[in-house]
Amino acid sequence: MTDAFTRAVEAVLFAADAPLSIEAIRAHAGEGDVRAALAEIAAHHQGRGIELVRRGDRWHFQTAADLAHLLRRDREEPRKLSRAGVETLAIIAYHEPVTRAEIEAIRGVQISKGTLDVLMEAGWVRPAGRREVPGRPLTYATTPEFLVHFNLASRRDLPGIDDLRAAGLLDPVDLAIERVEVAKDDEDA
Amino acid sequence: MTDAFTRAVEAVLFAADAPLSIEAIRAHAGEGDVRAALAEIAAHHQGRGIELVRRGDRWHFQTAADLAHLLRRDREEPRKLSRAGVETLAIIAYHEPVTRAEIEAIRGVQISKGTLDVLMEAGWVRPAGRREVPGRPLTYATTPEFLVHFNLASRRDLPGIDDLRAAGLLDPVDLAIERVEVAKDDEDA
Amino acid sequence: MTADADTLTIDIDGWEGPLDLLLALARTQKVDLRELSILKLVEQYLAFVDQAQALKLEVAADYLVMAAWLAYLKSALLLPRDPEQEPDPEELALRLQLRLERLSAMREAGARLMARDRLGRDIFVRVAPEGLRTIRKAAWQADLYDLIAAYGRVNARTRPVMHIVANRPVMTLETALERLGDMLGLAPDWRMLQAFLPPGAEGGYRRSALASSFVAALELARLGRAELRQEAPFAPLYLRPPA
Repeated sequence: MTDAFTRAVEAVLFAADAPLSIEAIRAHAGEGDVRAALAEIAAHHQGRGIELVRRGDRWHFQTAADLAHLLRRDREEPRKLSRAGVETLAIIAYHEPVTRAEIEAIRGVQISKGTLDVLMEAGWVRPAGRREVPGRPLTYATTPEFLVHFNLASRRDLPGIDDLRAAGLLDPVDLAIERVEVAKDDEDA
Repeated sequence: MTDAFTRAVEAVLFAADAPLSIEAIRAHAGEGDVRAALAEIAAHHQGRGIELVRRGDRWHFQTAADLAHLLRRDREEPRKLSRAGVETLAIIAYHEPVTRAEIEAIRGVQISKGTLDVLMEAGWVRPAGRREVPGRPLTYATTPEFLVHFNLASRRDLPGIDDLRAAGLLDPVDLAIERVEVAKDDEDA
Repeated sequence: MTADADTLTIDIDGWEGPLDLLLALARTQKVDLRELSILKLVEQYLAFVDQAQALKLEVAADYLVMAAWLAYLKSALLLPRDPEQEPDPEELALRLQLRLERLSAMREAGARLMARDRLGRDIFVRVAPEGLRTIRKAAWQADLYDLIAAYGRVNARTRPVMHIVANRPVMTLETALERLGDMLGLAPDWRMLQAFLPPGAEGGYRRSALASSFVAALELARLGRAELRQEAPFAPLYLRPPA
């Protein structure tokens, strides 16, 4: 028999209609060691059909991802994004926070009006404050729902993000050029 | 590690939008011993926050019934009693048991329906029987919680008229302004 | 996209801008982007745009701008190296290669993102969870002072009110008549009304004495016991006994 607090946390998570933060869990389950309870619940569901997963700083239950082949309801993507939409979403996710001009610099083409709207309407992208440079451009970042939708525990789980960062491919071109030149100078010296 | 079929049944039940029959489960999870899987799943969740329950010949997951109270959280928000509320409470405290008509006569203004409701919701006032006069009007009196909240040993601890006068609380302030404010207050209540 | 080594099927609508077209052309070289021959890529691009124009296809302005820039880059790369030349054509070529790498990396990342197990397709949450609700309840507040002050207020409001007029110093009309009558006889000359007020009278008492003396002056004039003179409205009022 599980202790009463762990049961309470499990029930609250199960009943919730969105991923819950530690504070939200505590608000309903009462005082207790929420982290310990989460660890116990995660262990109890390990390797089963339902899993407790972490999405950013929130937690929720979902079906195990490896059962997708059994559960997949149709081959259609839940939300069919245009190529521009997919690229823009990837650029925001891997570079956030990022301005519209920076997105356009990477893609080499202007973003059409609807592209960011579609991503924001899907709930995956949000405005993330202004950058303190001349013109104070708005920046964009991903949302907690983005993590939930793409089955990511955090942005660190974005496919290949470590390799891309190590290869300098997430740095602006200017920065990369500087680095190449410094390296050349070192060789010459 | 649970077997693949049991995991699939568990996931199917979790993601279903209604209780599922054995046939419906089989249609999603594929061939296998559905009953054995259900038995294993029920045992695994026994005594926890999530329960597998049978409704007729259909199965579904639900939040443990005895934890339903956690899903509804009451949050107390401090709210100041309105002027009409405080005055009505004061009249009841000084004159109890007292009818609504008597309260209005003493206040010199009608009391809106909500005022007595608020005082009863706060737990300070209770109906105290009917007065044996024509129309048998309901009378009101204070409760033990009233004494506790206002830190009074008994109603006799309330200062008398002479005490109030000595404290300057009976000074006829600008009565014209006073009446206008009372009228406004009652409209708000 | 069908590609022999260097040629592409012309379909200008299919490209997301010149950089996208360059990336597709670079892919036909079948090498790592870091090994890319920029010169060869420039040739491919220029050939593509030429062919499109030869087929009288509309070629968008930004593709032509890129073509012009690439033609410049090509000549700079082919000419003998001038160490003073700014910008350095090698650096321009490197920039182009880095931009292609970045676009390629993001295109791949987007594809991998889309291929992940996705909510509603591969992974699922409960369709109709019970949901969590927060019921707000009012915790009513009032303290003992509020209570007794309110009772005092009610009492004060409904208690019968008695009006007491304060005893203020005034000069009655009778007194004024008597004073003016006596004082007029003392001298035959015109004197201002103010001269008849008691010496040292101030404030409310002085105003009262003035008002009463004025009414007394009118009364004395009516009885023929005084004469009045005034030059203009609001000018000083003069009195004297009848001549």
